[in-house]
Amino acid sequence: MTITRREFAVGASGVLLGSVAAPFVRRAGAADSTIRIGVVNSMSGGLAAYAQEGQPAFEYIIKKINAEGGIKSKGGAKIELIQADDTSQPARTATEARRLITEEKVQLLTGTILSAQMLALTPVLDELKMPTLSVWAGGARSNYMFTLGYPYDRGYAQSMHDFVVFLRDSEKFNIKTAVMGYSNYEAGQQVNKFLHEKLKASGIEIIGEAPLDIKAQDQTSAMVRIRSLKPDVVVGLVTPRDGILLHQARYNLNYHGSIFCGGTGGYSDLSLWKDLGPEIGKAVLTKNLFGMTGFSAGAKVDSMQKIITELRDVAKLDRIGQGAIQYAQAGRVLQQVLETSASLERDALLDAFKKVNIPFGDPNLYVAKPKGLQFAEDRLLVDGSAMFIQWTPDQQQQVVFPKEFAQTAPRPRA
Amino acid sequence: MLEVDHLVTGYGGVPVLQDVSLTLSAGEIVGLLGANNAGKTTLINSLSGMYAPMSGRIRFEGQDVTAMTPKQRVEIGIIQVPEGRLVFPEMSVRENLLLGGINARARTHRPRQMDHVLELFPRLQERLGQKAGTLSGGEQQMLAIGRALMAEAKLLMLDEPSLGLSPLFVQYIFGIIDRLHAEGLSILLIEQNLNLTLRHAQRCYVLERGKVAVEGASDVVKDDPRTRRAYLGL
Amino acid sequence: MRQEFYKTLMSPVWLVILVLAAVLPPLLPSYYLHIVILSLVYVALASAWNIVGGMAGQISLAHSLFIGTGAMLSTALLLKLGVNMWLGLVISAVISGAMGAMIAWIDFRFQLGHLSFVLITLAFAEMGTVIVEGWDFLGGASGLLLPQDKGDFLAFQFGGGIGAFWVMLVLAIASILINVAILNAPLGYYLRTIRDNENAARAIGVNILRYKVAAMVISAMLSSVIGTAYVRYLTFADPYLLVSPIIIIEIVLFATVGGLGRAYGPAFGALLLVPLGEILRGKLGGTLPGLHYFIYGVVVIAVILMSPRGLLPLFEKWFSRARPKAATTK
Amino acid sequence: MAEFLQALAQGLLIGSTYGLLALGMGLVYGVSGVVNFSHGDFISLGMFLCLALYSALALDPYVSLVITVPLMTVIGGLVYWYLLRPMVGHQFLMVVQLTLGLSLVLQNGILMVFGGQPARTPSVVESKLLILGDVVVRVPHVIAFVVSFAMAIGLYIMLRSTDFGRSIRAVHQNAHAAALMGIDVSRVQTLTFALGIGILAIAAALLLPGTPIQPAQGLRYTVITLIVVALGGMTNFVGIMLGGLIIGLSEAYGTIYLSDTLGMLLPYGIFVLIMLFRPQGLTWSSSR
Repeated sequence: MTITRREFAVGASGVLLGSVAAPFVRRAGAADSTIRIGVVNSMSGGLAAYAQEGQPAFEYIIKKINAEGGIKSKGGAKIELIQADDTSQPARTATEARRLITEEKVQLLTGTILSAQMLALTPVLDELKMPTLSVWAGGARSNYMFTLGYPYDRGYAQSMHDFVVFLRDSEKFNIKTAVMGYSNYEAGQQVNKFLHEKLKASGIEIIGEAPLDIKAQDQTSAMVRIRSLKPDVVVGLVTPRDGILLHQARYNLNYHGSIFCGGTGGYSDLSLWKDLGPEIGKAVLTKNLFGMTGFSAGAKVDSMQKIITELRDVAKLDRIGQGAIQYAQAGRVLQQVLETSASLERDALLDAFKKVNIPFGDPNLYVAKPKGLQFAEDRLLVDGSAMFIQWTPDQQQQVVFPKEFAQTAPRPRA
Repeated sequence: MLEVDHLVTGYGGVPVLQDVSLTLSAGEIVGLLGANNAGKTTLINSLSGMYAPMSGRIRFEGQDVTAMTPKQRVEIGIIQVPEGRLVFPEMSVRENLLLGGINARARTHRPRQMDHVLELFPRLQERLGQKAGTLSGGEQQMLAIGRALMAEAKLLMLDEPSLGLSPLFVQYIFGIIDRLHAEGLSILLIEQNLNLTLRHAQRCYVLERGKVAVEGASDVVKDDPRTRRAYLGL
Repeated sequence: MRQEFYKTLMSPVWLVILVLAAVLPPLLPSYYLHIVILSLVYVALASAWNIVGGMAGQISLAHSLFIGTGAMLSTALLLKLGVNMWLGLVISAVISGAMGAMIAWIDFRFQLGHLSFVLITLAFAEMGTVIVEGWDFLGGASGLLLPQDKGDFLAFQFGGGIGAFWVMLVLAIASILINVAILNAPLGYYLRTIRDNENAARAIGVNILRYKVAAMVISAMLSSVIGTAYVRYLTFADPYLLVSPIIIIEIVLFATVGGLGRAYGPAFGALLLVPLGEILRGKLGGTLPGLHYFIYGVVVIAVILMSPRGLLPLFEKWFSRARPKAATTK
Repeated sequence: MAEFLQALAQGLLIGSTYGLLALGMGLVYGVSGVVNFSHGDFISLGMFLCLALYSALALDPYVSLVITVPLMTVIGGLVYWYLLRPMVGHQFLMVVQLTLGLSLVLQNGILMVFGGQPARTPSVVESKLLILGDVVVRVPHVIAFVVSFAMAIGLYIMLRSTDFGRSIRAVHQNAHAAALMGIDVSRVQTLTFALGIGILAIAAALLLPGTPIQPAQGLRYTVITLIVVALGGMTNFVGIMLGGLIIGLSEAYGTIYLSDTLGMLLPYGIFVLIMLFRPQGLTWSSSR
């Protein structure tokens, strides 16, 4: 070792002293012309993929807003992002949020904030009363938390249910039985619970569960189980990583006996082709598979197509999936909140959140919401619906549901 | 051949050997006597380089070896047969012997040495493929000595070769020691068995609490009253 | 031997801590108070683990089960069955104690070696995670959210912030004092004998099963109680934190780096490493992803290489060099 | 029946790679008593090195071995010499903690360089399948299976019949006696650790085709490896390969026939039971 003990001791006590003294050294107040937004993301750890995909898109949109004159109603104030990393551990989301709010004096909080993080954050938000926008949570338990995520019940579960019923009733697919194939983590389980009930109520028999171990490196065994149950449809919420493994397993077993319906990232991310390779992608993605998604280049929504092109060509992002679009949308929502808010006081911001309205057809609406984007009483999206797509052999998506966006009818069963 | 000057060795700052000096000429058998905990094993391990001395010097064939690693000492021919044999129990007799000659100097002569050892210990020949752990105590001692010979020892240091052996085997082993001596090998013999050592060694040192209490030709040491006293640890 | 304990109990240091505790928290900004509370949680947990891992030398990775039981079960009992959390704390502690006794018994009955014990307890810890994930009553993978802490003491609420600070301070001090008490009691003596040479201990007639079980039960119940208090502070009962092997791996890290088997060693380790990790993340979390963890890892490696027997012994050595007379107490 | 056979194939194939992962750890434990908690992160390192080589030179993971094996071997040697060797003679647990620190450094170093997105490294065999009646297996898995056993046999032979192998076993059986034979114990331990990490480079390349990789995956591999090594009796190669197969099979059958919580518990349950009733692991001989 080149560091001597004494040097280390001096250095270590320096760090400690610094940390003890830090709270007493008051930071000079932030300049009036900037609005500080805290971003608490999972940049490291097991969930890093979400934030690492979304973060660049978010930064791009914020930079664009600043370049286009900032928040005009606030005298052209520029937005400054204060980043924090919760290392994918919800307890640390709470810690970092507390730091951003009390130490960094941010005026708004946002970030990936998946459901577990949302729950961990709830007491902190209730205590410090900080208006917060989650990009992904499926619920919002604090009065100060709004979320762009699909609500588990009326978002994910309802959309998947509606699509399956649509296939059966309108498209005359033979669907009587289902196996629940979902990523076995908090959101997957929640959605599964609601979806299970809804499908049963619509007369579809659930003949088994195939939860995917989110830590596994291979899902072949899960696919063997599905194959042995031979349901008409396999349905559930699947993360991008589990999706890759699931489709790969399906390819391995060359199994085409069921229709696979699910989402979101694990069925519909554009990067799936890259992750699976073109050969496997072609063999399984284009056959008996429908993916739930909030956006699609194929959808008849100009604003959505524009942002995808822009992120790809101008921002030069190499990975444009659910994460990137959700984050870009979050940037626009925050912009509107700041523009319409009477002041930068918390109550005013909270009111502004309640009044957010990005109607269908607005150039800033990036996700497919036929009813536009507004928050309901429960601070979740009023329109939690999503589209369903099918893949074409040239790696493009075609929207097949709902009618508003549909380009074509679902491909019949192969 | 071997000169130890004012050697002090210890663990954790506490000296065990306090100022030990001894010499051994080529072709000699020197006995090292002493009660338990007198420091015999510490001394032999210092000679093998297992412990770095706190002070003092060790010279071998005129060369200062004090700072050498165990490996380097094996390569110049200082070989120890440790107390309790310490054969490799899960390996065959043959593998144990091969390991004995693994040092760079001996490696290429292994087939020749192997023949020599097997001629010396015909018993091992019969047991070549057997695991060393299954041998009897006496056979293990043969193996341990054979393994040391494989290393082409110039100075052979035997630590308690008679420990736990039947009288018959003890006799056999000492017969071998005499024979090796006759072949010109220098031997440092550590023993609890006083009379046996005095009979076979030409000169002896008696250690008492880390110091040399008595030294001299075997008959002189034998008659010195301090020998008995040191030996009984009184 | 008892005297040593009372001497510790009467030490003026406690007065200083008490005064500091009364004066400091109201002055601390909420984020730093949080770090202090978090440090106290881990001081308490590492000290509780030390009874088994340090004194008895049984490196248990199953402690996440006890912490998890204390946290998840008491929360579930409150939310699903309306059981008062004080009662939930007792029930969880009793169940944790029983699990601890069972693990100690298994260790004794099957004569597990050190490494086997480590790995079997690791398997138990992994199984605990899988069970909680799949069991709706305990909240499944989503965890459970406690009602807001309004400071109703009878409902096991302390008002968060300063209230939580006092609870954790009491638990941390209790945990350390239990360490001191055991070290100075026959139990501590027997545990060290068992740790240093189990066969010798058996030969002189030490009832190994009894002491192993005693140590594990005390440690398990203490961990469970701390788990309950911790979850009340967090409010969100997160299975991936509270029942995962990661929490116990962290605790073992703090305890080891501080100084195993000493009364104050684990506390020392936690007091140093928890704030270090938090501050590093706070300062560097917004920069290159992973950088703060990377540095934390480098610091851990450097500290271990520098003081392979633990930091506390190292500091004692420095201290005794500066003031040779103070070196006699351990 | 088709399910049963498919699970059997799956379990055996995956299990063999678990065995391969564990060989290196068993070796290292045998000669230096180090239980390496950064084992899984070294696997990650091997995988990401392959990814880097693919990105830079479009190398197939199997070809990358020419570079990754020597590189990882050297890294392993340096790590042992500078980080673990100074810890010899200190508490077992302290050494474990040091490797935990190393795990943090590796995992986050990888994250800093490669980012946290799942990444794929293409290979020519990645999408090739082998169809045997009702059973379909992936060619990469078959290659991994064959190489795993070949490596196990190769190591076995190396340990039996080379001087280096015999030195390894000598240090394992009695380090003091080995030193008296003129074996440089530190050197053997360093080389063994280096060898163990080098083997991981091979394991990494074999596991890579079709596996999306992420920096945070290390601990999972470490836990599986620990369990397999312990099942195998720590230093017994036959036992370790068998341990890998048992865990692989119990995972496959657990997922297919039990699903859900019970299925995921199965491997751990089997592990605990075996450890309780055969604490020496799956070795047949009672000695050692």
